[in-house]
Amino acid sequence: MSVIAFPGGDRRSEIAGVWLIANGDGKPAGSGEDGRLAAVLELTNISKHFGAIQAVNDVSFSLEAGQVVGLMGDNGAGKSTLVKMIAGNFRPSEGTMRLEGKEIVMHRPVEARQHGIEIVHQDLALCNNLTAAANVFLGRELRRGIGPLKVLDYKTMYRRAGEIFKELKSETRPRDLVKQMSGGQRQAVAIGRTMLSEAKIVLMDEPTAAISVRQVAEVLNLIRELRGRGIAVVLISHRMPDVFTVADRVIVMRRGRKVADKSIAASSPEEVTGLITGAIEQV
Amino acid sequence: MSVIAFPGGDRRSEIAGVWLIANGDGKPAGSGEDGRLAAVLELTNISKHFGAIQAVNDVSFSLEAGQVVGLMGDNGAGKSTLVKMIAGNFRPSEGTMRLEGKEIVMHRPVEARQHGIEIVHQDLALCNNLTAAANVFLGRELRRGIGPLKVLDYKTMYRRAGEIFKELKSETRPRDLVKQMSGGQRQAVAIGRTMLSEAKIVLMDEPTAAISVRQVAEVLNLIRELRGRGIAVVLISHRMPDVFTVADRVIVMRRGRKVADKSIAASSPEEVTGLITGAIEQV
Amino acid sequence: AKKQLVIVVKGLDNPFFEAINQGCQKWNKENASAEYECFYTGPASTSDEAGEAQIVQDMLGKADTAAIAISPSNAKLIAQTLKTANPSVPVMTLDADLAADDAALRKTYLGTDNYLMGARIGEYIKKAKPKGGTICTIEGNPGADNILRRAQGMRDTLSGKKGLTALKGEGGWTEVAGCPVFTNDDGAKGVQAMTDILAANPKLDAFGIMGGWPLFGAPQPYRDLFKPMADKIGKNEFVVGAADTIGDEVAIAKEGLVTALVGQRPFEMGYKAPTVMMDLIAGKKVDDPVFTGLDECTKDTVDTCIQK
Amino acid sequence: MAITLDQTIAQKQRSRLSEFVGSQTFWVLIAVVLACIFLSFATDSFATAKNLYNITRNVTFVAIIALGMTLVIITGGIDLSVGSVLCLCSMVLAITMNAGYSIEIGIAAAVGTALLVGAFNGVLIAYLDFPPFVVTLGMLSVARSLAMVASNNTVVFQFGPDHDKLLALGGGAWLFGIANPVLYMVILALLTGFVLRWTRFGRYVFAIGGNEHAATLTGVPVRRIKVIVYMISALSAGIAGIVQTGWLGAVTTNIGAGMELQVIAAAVIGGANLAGGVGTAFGALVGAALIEVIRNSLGLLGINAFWQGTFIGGAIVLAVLFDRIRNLRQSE
Amino acid sequence: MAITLDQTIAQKQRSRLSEFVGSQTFWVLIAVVLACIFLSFATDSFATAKNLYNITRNVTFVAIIALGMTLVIITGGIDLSVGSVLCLCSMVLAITMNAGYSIEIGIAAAVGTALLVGAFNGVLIAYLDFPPFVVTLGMLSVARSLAMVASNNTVVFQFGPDHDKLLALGGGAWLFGIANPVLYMVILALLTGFVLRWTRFGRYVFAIGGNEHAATLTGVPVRRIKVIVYMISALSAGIAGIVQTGWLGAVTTNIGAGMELQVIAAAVIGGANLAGGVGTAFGALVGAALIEVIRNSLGLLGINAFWQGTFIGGAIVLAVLFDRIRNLRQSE
Ligand SMILES: Nc1ncnc2c1ncn2[C@@H]1O[C@H](COP(=O)(O)OP(=O)(O)OP(=O)(O)O)[C@@H](O)[C@H]1O
Ligand SMILES: Nc1ncnc2c1ncn2[C@@H]1O[C@H](COP(=O)(O)OP(=O)(O)OP(=O)(O)O)[C@@H](O)[C@H]1O
Ligand SMILES: [Mg+2]
Ligand SMILES: [Mg+2]
Repeated sequence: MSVIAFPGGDRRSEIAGVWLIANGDGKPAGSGEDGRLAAVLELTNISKHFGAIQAVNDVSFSLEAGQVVGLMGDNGAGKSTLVKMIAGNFRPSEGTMRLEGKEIVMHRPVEARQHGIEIVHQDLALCNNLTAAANVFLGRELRRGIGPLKVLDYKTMYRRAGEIFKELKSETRPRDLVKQMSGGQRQAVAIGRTMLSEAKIVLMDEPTAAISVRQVAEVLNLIRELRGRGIAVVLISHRMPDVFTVADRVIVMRRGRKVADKSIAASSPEEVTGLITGAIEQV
Repeated sequence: MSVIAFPGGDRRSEIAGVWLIANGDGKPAGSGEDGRLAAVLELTNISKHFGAIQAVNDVSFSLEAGQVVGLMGDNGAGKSTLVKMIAGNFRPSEGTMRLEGKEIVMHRPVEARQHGIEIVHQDLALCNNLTAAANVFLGRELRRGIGPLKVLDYKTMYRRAGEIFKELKSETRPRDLVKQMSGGQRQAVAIGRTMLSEAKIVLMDEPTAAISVRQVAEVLNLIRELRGRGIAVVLISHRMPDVFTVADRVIVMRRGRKVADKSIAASSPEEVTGLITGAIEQV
Repeated sequence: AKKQLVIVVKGLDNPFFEAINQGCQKWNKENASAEYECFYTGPASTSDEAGEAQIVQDMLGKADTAAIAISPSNAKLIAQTLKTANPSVPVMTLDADLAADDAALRKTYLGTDNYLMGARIGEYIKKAKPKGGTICTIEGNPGADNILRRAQGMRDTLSGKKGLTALKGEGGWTEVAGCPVFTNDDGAKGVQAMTDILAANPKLDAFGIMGGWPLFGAPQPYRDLFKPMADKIGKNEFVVGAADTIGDEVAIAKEGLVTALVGQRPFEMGYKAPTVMMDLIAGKKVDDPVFTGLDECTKDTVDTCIQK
Repeated sequence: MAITLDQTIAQKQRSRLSEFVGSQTFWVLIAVVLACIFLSFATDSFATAKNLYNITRNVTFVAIIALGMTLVIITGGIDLSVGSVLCLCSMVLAITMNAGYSIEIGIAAAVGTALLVGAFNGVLIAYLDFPPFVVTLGMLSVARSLAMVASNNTVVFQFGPDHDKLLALGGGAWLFGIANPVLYMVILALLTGFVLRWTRFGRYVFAIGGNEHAATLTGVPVRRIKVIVYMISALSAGIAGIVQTGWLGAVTTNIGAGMELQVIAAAVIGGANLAGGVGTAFGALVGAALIEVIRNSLGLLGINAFWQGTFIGGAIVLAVLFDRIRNLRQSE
Repeated sequence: MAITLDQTIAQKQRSRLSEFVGSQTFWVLIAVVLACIFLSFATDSFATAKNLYNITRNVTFVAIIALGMTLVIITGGIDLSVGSVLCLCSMVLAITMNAGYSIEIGIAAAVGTALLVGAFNGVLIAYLDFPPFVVTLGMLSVARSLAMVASNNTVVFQFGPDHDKLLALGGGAWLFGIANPVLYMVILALLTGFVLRWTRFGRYVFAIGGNEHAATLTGVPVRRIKVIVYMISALSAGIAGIVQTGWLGAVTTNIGAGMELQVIAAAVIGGANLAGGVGTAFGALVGAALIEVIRNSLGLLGINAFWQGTFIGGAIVLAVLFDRIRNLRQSE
């Protein structure tokens, strides 16, 4: 591996290279012509109940390419459940999802990924006994070989994972076990997953909880970069400043329902707080 | 149990009542005369290593009654290790601790509690299979009975836990299993523990990570109330606004060392960020 | 070190084999100055058949081994082991034998005639109830060949026919549903099963116990079960024929709670085996098989029935 | 809102009764009762005083050990050595009494042995962080081997001067014609139930099973409690061994062989969760009862001995099936 | 700082060799080697071709099953049914061949039985969320019972027209005088090692053991993999059964009794962690070898047979002790 320091200016092309290899398609997708934003994903009347618990109740909204949407709400408001449905972890009890105008039904997380939907889970979903690289590629391991006899391609996976961590400016060694890693490094591994392929939508479920200010800034920078590439980002966070720093739009949920959906410019932290707590009923 | 709504104005005396029962001593301790703050706890050259890892390195500071100290630092900086030593979970490898001028050595968490030191752990340290009340009283169950034959006093524990949750304004039922509780409720249970006895020092390890704005506000209010009672509070947090809202002083750690210790008024979020990341070496 | 005359038993967890060990040790004591010593071993559990084969191999591989006497729990397996090991030292069987077509693999068999033992139990039962009736057979470990042979001996005697696997009225005898019962060499289980069988078949006429576990392993529950029936047993209205004379069994016979015991002489086996092995080493002619005798006890003969 | 904070806090989510009805123990109890009713009609011999006496007595040995095992399982551990410990303690008792000592000394020696073995297991598990499975698997092998060494592998059936006292202890029926072992079982079950529900120790046992790390952080003496729990488990095996010796009137070196799996099955059927944190004393009895009723009924119904394993194995799986179905329904 | 991000990222924390030296498997291997060296000097009979032939062959049956068990243990499960499955498969093979079918059909029937049993275990565990301990405990009882039913509890020792082929398969030594079972064991171990390290399936097995929830969320087909793992475990028991039948030349209904604990002990001694996520194929072999060397040496050294259990139990505990000591030193 190269031991030369990685020059910052090169980074963009380098990571694009990674994607090129992964997808065989270097063209950033989804960003509309000359700034007009196209609806990438549209949810219509989505509900989800677990037995008697109505976790998500009749929620509709649309995501547009290159837009960062902050998703806020009290604990148990249904935020995680909502994004898990988008990521193919749960199937909605009711309602439809449309991706670029086409209705989609997903049975497994893999299908969501094939549609270009990536997610960073709230608890990071890491296997402590595997290396950072293995975690990044979990569920879509690279393999080489001929015909049906394919073996894991360790070398390429280590290399790509290294490139991704470099892009994230994280001191994370692909060959180290996740068990021994710091909170920030774990975060980098989880976020690294979303960068394996050219995503259209990246869902982030509290990526900034319990990480230090330094890493928070890095995550927010990363979100900006994703937006710059025309990717739609959903950012779940309890941290008001994060959402107001980076998001274009904020959606507030309360007890499974959507109670607000407005642009950041037209809102304020006070209003959002009121919406979350229920002091303001709905806007 | 009373089903009459609990009038806000009464709350203070009510909770004092709880403490009275628990301690047999209603007098708030630690607050010096006419506002002069006395040093409750003094750490001198405290270090802790785990095998080769130097988690805390030669840290000295003092806590004063009625003062809220924000403790900040990168992931792995040693914050949790430091407060765990104060709480009796670990013993320092080197250095001394003085409580109200007297040197103390603690072997077990119980001893720290006997000294009036309470802690809310980072991962909340809850047993999912027990009720909220059982978790609040874990490690210091109330018992009744005569001589050596003592049985758990369920009734009193339920009642007191209920009173504590009321004080915290949390809709938490003492008889419910923690397993089924929301993030906010779990937080209330963990914080409730610190209110069982008249504490001199309350250590809070990221009490506001992953809880919603509403609960954050409640936790911050609670911290203010503790300060009002003359209790010294250490608040570990990665959330700059929290620390700058509620703390009187901020201590920053980097790689196990203390790199700053100054009053909030004399500092700024930018400076603290710089200290955390290492952009500013030391102040 | 002395040359060793090795005895490999089915398993150490059975007191029967301990009696063999006692015999072996007695021989050692009496022949302290001999050029050979008797060495007793076996797997920890009787059910560990492969373990026994492995021990046989180990012993055959040992330079000290001068001769070996094996009590095979899985006869075919031991035969196979002997075939592949092709031992240079004399091999004999003890207590249990190899199958007839493998007989050439060992020089002789020393031990009980298990078929005869079962047949004797059958004769006692038949004598007590000449007209026949219903019976339940209590067996041990499902794979144990010697027990199966005893059961065959008893069935053949009762029915007067050869080779029936279950009695359905032949010779007047019928085995009830749920029988035979396998106790897996567990006394408590054996008695519990007998209790259930008696409860389900109040008119049962006889038990044929092919291994003494319920009596010597759980003497007290056995007494509790049959004390109320002591009269009937005394009058031959109910018959219990049982194997072995181990532990408390003889006392039970004395109390009249069993019609007859037919016991083996494990001590004699252990005591005689070294001598037989020395004869084999010396190349002397040895009978095949060498049967050790049977001790037969009824209520009236308990004081004299055990050969000392 | 009309509901005040006070009301919410005072609210009980579920009554104790509804909680019990929802539990696996309840469903297994129902199964036991149904099986008994069925057998009473299907056979003449089930509902007789004698058969019931036998069934209740047969249940006890597994049930008594299952009580101790339940504690271990609640802490998230497992104890594979109980069958061998039963054998070792029976043998120590038998040899001591056989050597002419009184029954008190014999029992003291057996109990002492049990506590020693339990303490050994517990210390390795709690203080040296050994996996419970490994330690107790080793002990399974060691304890039986020691019993062989101690007895020289003979059958012991003479218990010295107090022979009759020992037999009365295990084989008698001192109260209302209920077999003594049943009395011991009931007393021990009540004691275990009491300890689990009403003492600080019991609370700590559950806490350790729920979240050992949390228990440590809050100052629960986790290691000490764990050692005690393994000592109790070994003790329960020792007590079962003493009672069983009195009942059987003889000790061989293979008593209790394979019992560990039966005991664990009883505890798990009765609702103890091998992941820790869940279990009751009553469940241990119910689980043991189900296994015994099945065993008994196979005999009474005259079912081919070869099939018995299938029925018992099937019952183990079925008992947990109730619980699974309920869980599946709840979560979807 | 002088160290660039590139350098940090490219850095390997520990080489594969130093990792191996730090592992429990390594220490157990050392123990095995030391024991062998000691025995070579202490006894004349250990280092003979014949004894080594026997030892290596004896190791195989436990080792082959331990390979499958290691997979199960890595996913965080356990399979108590292997001993009974071995018995059932041996019996199916024996009966089929005894009825006059060819060896191919016999093996196919045995393998089919194993896969069926494994699939049953796996489906209950993976799809109905049964605790593995309970399901396989039930199957332990059921499979042996079925073997009794199938064979009517007789000893089968005539294997029809292909009798000799079967005996050669299990008892022969086709290559350099190495016993055939040893060859199978080595091939299966290499295969298992390859699968664990080089295939996606192996990666998923580790992922499930590390964090099942995370594996599910990232789209690993957790349930399918678990079913396959239990099928492999049963299959390994079936293969061991076939080979053992060929070696033994006879099948009774109690072969493989109690084997499950030996197999688990071998896997754990070899470094598999019952909490899941850790284990190697090589470790399974080393663990099985240690147990066999101890067993063999006790016989060769003429140690009283009653003490054998103590030595074997002690070895199980000691093997894990190495690992514990290393961990304790590291953490304090
Ligand atoms: N798998 C599940 N089974 C049953 N109930 C569930 C499940 N997942 C979530 N719930 C319930 O659905 C509701 C919504 O939970 P969700 O995790 O979506 O909240 P959230 O908004 O992400 O909260 P937080 O901010 O604490 O992460 C809660 O009441 C939760 O208990
Ligand atoms: N029990 C332990 N054994 C070994 N190392 C430990 C232990 N506890 C903490 N450490 C190490 O000590 C260092 C400091 O950890 P600590 O948990 O105190 O950090 P922190 O400042 O609380 O970080 P965070 O913000 O992520 O909670 C880390 O490198 C950590 O890996
Ligand atoms: Mg969430
Ligand atoms: Mg921390």
